Amino acid sequence: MAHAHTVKRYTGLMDWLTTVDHKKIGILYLIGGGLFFLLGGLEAILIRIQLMYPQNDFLDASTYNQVLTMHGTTMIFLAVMPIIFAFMNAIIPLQIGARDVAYPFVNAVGFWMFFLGGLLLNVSWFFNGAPDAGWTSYVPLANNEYSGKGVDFYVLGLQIAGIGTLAGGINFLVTIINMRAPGMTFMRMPLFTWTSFITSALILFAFPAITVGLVLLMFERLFSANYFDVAAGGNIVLWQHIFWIFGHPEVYILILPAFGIISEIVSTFARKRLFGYSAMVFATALIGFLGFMVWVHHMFTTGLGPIGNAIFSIATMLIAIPTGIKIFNWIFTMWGGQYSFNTASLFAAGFIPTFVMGGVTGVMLAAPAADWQYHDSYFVVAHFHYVIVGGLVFGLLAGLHYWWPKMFGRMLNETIGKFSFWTFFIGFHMTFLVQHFLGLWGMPRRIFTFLENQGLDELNFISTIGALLMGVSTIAILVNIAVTQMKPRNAPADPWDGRTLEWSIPSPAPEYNFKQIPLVRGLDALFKEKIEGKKEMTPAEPLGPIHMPSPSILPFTMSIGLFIAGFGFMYARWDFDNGFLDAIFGHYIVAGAGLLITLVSMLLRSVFDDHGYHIEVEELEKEVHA
Amino acid sequence: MAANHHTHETNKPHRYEGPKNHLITFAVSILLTALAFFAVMANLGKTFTIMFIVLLAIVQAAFQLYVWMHAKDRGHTYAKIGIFMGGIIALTAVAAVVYWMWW
Amino acid sequence: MSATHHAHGSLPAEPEKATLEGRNKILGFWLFLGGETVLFGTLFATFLGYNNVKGIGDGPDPAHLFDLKLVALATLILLVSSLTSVFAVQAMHRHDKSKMLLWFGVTVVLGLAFLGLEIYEFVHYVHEGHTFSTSAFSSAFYTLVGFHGAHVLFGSLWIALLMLQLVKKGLTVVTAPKCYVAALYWHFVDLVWVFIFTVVYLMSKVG
Amino acid sequence: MSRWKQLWRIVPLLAMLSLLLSGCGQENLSALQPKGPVAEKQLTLITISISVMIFVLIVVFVLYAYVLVKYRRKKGQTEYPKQVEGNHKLEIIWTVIPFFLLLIIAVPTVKYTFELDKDYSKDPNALQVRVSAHQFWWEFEYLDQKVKTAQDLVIPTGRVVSFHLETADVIHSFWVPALGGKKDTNPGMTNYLFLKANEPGVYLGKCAELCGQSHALMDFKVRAVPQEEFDRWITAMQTPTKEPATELAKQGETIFKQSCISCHAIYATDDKGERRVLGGGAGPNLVNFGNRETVAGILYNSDEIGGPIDPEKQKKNVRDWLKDPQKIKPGNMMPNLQKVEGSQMEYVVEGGPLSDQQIDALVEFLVGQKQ
Ligand code: HEA
Ligand code: HEA
Ligand SMILES: [Cu+2]
Repeated sequence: MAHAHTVKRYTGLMDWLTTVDHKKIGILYLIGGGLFFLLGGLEAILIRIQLMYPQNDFLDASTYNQVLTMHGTTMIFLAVMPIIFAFMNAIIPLQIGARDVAYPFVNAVGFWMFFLGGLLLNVSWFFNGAPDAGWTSYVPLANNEYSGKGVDFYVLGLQIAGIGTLAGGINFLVTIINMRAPGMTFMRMPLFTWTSFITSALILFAFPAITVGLVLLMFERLFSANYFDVAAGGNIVLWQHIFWIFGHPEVYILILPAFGIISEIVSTFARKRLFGYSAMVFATALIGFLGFMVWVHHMFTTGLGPIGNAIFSIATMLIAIPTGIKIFNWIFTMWGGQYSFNTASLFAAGFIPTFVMGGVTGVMLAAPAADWQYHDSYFVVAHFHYVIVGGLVFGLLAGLHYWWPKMFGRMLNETIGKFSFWTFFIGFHMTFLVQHFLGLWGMPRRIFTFLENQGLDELNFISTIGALLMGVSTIAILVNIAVTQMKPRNAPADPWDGRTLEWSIPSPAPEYNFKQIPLVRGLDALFKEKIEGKKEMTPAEPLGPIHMPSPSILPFTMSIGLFIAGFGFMYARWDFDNGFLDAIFGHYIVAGAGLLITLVSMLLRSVFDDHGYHIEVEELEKEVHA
Repeated sequence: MAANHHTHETNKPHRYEGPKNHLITFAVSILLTALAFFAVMANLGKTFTIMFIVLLAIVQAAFQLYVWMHAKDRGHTYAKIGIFMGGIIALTAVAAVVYWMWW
Repeated sequence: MSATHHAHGSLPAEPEKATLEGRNKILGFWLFLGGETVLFGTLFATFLGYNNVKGIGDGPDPAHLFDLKLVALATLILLVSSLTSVFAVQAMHRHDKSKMLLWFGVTVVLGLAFLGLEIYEFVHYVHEGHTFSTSAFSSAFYTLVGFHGAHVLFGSLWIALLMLQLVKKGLTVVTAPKCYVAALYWHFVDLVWVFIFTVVYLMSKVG
Repeated sequence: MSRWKQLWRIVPLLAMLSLLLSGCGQENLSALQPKGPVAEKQLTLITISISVMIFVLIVVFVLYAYVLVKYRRKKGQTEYPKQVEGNHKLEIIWTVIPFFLLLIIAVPTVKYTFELDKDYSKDPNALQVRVSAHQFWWEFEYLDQKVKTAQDLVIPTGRVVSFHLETADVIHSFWVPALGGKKDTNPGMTNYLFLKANEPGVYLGKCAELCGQSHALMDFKVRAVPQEEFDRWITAMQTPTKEPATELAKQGETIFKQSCISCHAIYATDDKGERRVLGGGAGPNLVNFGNRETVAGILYNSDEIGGPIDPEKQKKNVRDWLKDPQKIKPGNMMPNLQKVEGSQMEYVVEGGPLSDQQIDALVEFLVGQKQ
């Protein structure tokens, strides 16, 4: 083992570019996703300002469509999914008592692909305009003929980000299957790990569908394929099927981890074990499975005929049952408990009723004959913001406050935290409750303006004010983070009287997570030790040197390569009015060069083995006292 | 299913396995392919032929999965779940597109 | 549990599963294949959408265009290559590096032969007026079959690269899982072909 | 019991909510004020499901409020509460009850889904109308009457109208909330949808599928009239308009025939001096334009929806439209008639640019297009 000791450690920017430490990657995901959230939120604010008054001319029609498309796309793919990944990265290995994830390198690849894919999507603003065909990019509107160059950015940016997400998903599946500490059986796993496990499985099976969809759209737009050209025998409904075969599971990819977070927080702050744990696990898996069988509910007005509509309607409604199981189990976890309130538990408490309100409107939408009235109206906008913002974002904000000390070693300020909760909660309901009525009163979605004298003015105004209130809340959260960052790093290991393994190690977690892998003896492993009067986990192994993977710049270069190749493909048939640019793009030189960078990086990775390095026992002893 | 149990199962000492099963699978594959070929040539009616040759393909795929790719061996629970789920979802997609793309 | 602990010791019976890294790799790869199943499923759906029902569009009728003899040959080649990659893995279990190289070599050659046939076939079709942009059907056809072809190409390059590594680094607990996984990939690509053969080519002659 | 007291507190809230639900929304636009049997059935289904959902919400909220109030952490609670694993009886209850609740919705859902998807396209008693959606306007063709119009759809009350939904470009969606709806117009396919109006009135129609820049402005009007009036309207549509009476209007017709007719159909005098419908179909059909509720589907010619046309308003609308169509409906296909600074429409109409006087002539001609 002579070669294993050369410790390569970078500092500063290089450290972040090369890191393969899942906790740092978690932080990177949080920063990346957070920035995109602010961007998507800003776009939401622009949308709402435009819709504040009838016939407002704050944004013109074309800009509005771009803002709308980018708001949806950014929020779904670049904001909330990465933030989910941030928590998965930061927490899952700790919850299952692992030193690392299964593929630290692939994990880093996943992050950089997401980030550069997202960047590619967003630089469209500075080139030929952002995509403008809605986040669903229905053809033929998304074909060259009817939409701008921006849709190319959508296609390639999402493709790259999607590959990253898929890589991340596989990483977590294998980590959870193979890397659990001794005694950490599946049925002892914390619920956040469980839901993330199912979410990863959904990613594995749903993302390939959108990969194909995006490939088709790319070939259609860039290489003159004809899948969607009616004159050539094409069919536009194909895109809708493929998009929603991915798209519906996607919404459960989003919500399941939030269910996990809520389960953790409710149980911790009620100081009770989760009520009906096995039912919760079962319900999660069932939701995941059913999630693949219901996508046609987005297509009730496409005209598939009553048989298809009815089948998918019933399948959709069935999802209410396992979801209800979860809701009632949370309530009964709190029943007989001692729920205490702080920012994290407030957001969790806000989640439950709000999500139920969004869920029940989902079931209403699932009735085709009624959906013919709701579809593509603000009723749908209200539904999905209730589940996504009132559900998922509440969950993520709860998780943020809950795990912040574990990720950063500092406690967020409670006063500002509570302020941000109340402004967000009130602002949210103000924005979206009224949108149900707007929809029922005849307001279609995706409209850049509405005429006066249609009875829609007041509610739109209220909705905008609510959105601004959410903006205030977001700023408060940012202030909170800034204030906290200036305080000393003094968070205790276990600030909330936690029940799961992540609270058994220091805050923030050391780079090797567990000095000694713990022995797990039951559900809520740490709590089990606590009630038996022990302060910490029993180790499952003697103290020894710990093997760590080496940092590497290759994940970054791989992704940069694809980023460049993306541009190359997009502009291969573009007329630059510039001989040099025309030559290098027109002959696929840029595209080829980008792909080459990626392939060479992959080759280097394959040929040179990573032997990693060891952290020796002496070093481990030292860090404890530090 | 305990974690240590799982690692255990993949660590089982391995008996050297001869080429017999693999050759049988090869022969089966050739046979099934030929059978499908003849079924098409024999004009047995559209629906029947399609169902029949798709069935043959599935049988052949199963053989290859189980023998050549070792899915029959221990420690392949998740492998099988993965492929099986993938297959179900792929089939759903195919069925939907075939039934609900044109009307 | 690191790769380096075993790298220089005596090789266990199944070197690909000797380390946690190796087991992770194999498991992850299987799951990846699950995802690939959906990927090809979606491509098949696309193809069937245009093949089965209406909308074939312009261009020659696939029933006359497709040449089954050529396709049967391609099928045979791919089947044999799958078998040879099995032999390579068996050789690996016997720690017989040179046999491994031999069988992997045969696999790569067969893979390239398959690709040659496919390129020949495509060129022929294009001459017959069945180009990528002829119709929705032709676009879907080239996308499905071409995606598979790209997999064969990638697999061939990958296995060739692994052969180089085998020569340079020998059969170790680090190289073994890579070889095993590459063989899995190769089988999967063959398996997809079984369906392409059935659904694309044979079915075009039915009815 | 305190739980029931909690419930009572919610009642006024609920009452307010249902008031909001039933009493509000603009007549002629709101799906909650149905004006035909389709929308009525849909409202029934909506009401059934809302009632079930409100029941679910009450149960959850009451339980939840109770738990939040009763089981919050109190000072001095240091002991952990009892760690409960679960309760099979309870878990069965909250699996089975939702199942039955769903059944309450599912049965009428399936019933209406089949009922409202019925195909009347071959029914001789139904009025057959082909709807052809364009970026960003609607064309309506009365198949048996051989009449075409745009933006204003006129239907008889009390009679099933079977719509054949088609599109000339991208996907649009045909939605008249007060009458029921909606269904997409898919390229290369025809969808069928039927609606029926109970009483005379003007109902607002919308495009409900993002179709490009002016998706928001792709409105249309449905004017439901008694059968006799409908018949009169059809006859009027089929009868050629008279020659323009004024000089200005005559000049307008000449300009129209030179610059507009390649896209817009209208009654005009052909080479043989005969008055008949002339012109192309790339733009909205302008037959009987002078009687339309709106210009371009969004500029109202009357003070209130369905009210009498105010001629001044109408003229202003037509003039506004002709002077800068891109400003009123960004991204539409109509060329500019005059030079417009910074317009996204690059070309100017054949024979243009027109002077203000010429535009006035066109306005005069167009508003006179009625019986
Ligand atoms: C996190 C995201 C998320 C989640 C969790 C859900 C959850 C659900 N959604 Fe939603 N949905 C979206 C995100 C989400 N959705 C988005 C983004 C869109 C729009 C996409 C677009 O067009 O842009 C959409 C659109 C959408 C439509 C299409 C509407 C249309 O375009 O016409 C439908 C139709 O069926 C639907 C249904 C449902 C259902 C039945 C659930 C269920 O899972 C809800 C289940 C939960 C409950 C029911 C509450 C708790 C249960 C109980 C308390 C038990 C008792 C309850 C009963 C008996 C009812 N959703
Ligand atoms: C995760 C998903 C997600 C999230 C979190 C949100 C969050 C919000 N969304 Fe949106 N939304 C979608 C997903 C999401 N949305 C999707 C998929 C669509 C459909 C798109 C389509 O039709 O194609 C949509 C559409 C949509 C519409 C409909 C537009 C239309 O149909 O025309 C509206 C309108 O009100 C809206 C509003 C909002 C608001 C007010 C928020 C708020 O909750 C946002 C709160 C956040 C903030 C307020 C942060 C503000 C930021 C700052 C204050 C800092 C700024 C500073 C810097 C950038 C440095 N969204
Ligand atoms: Cu859905």
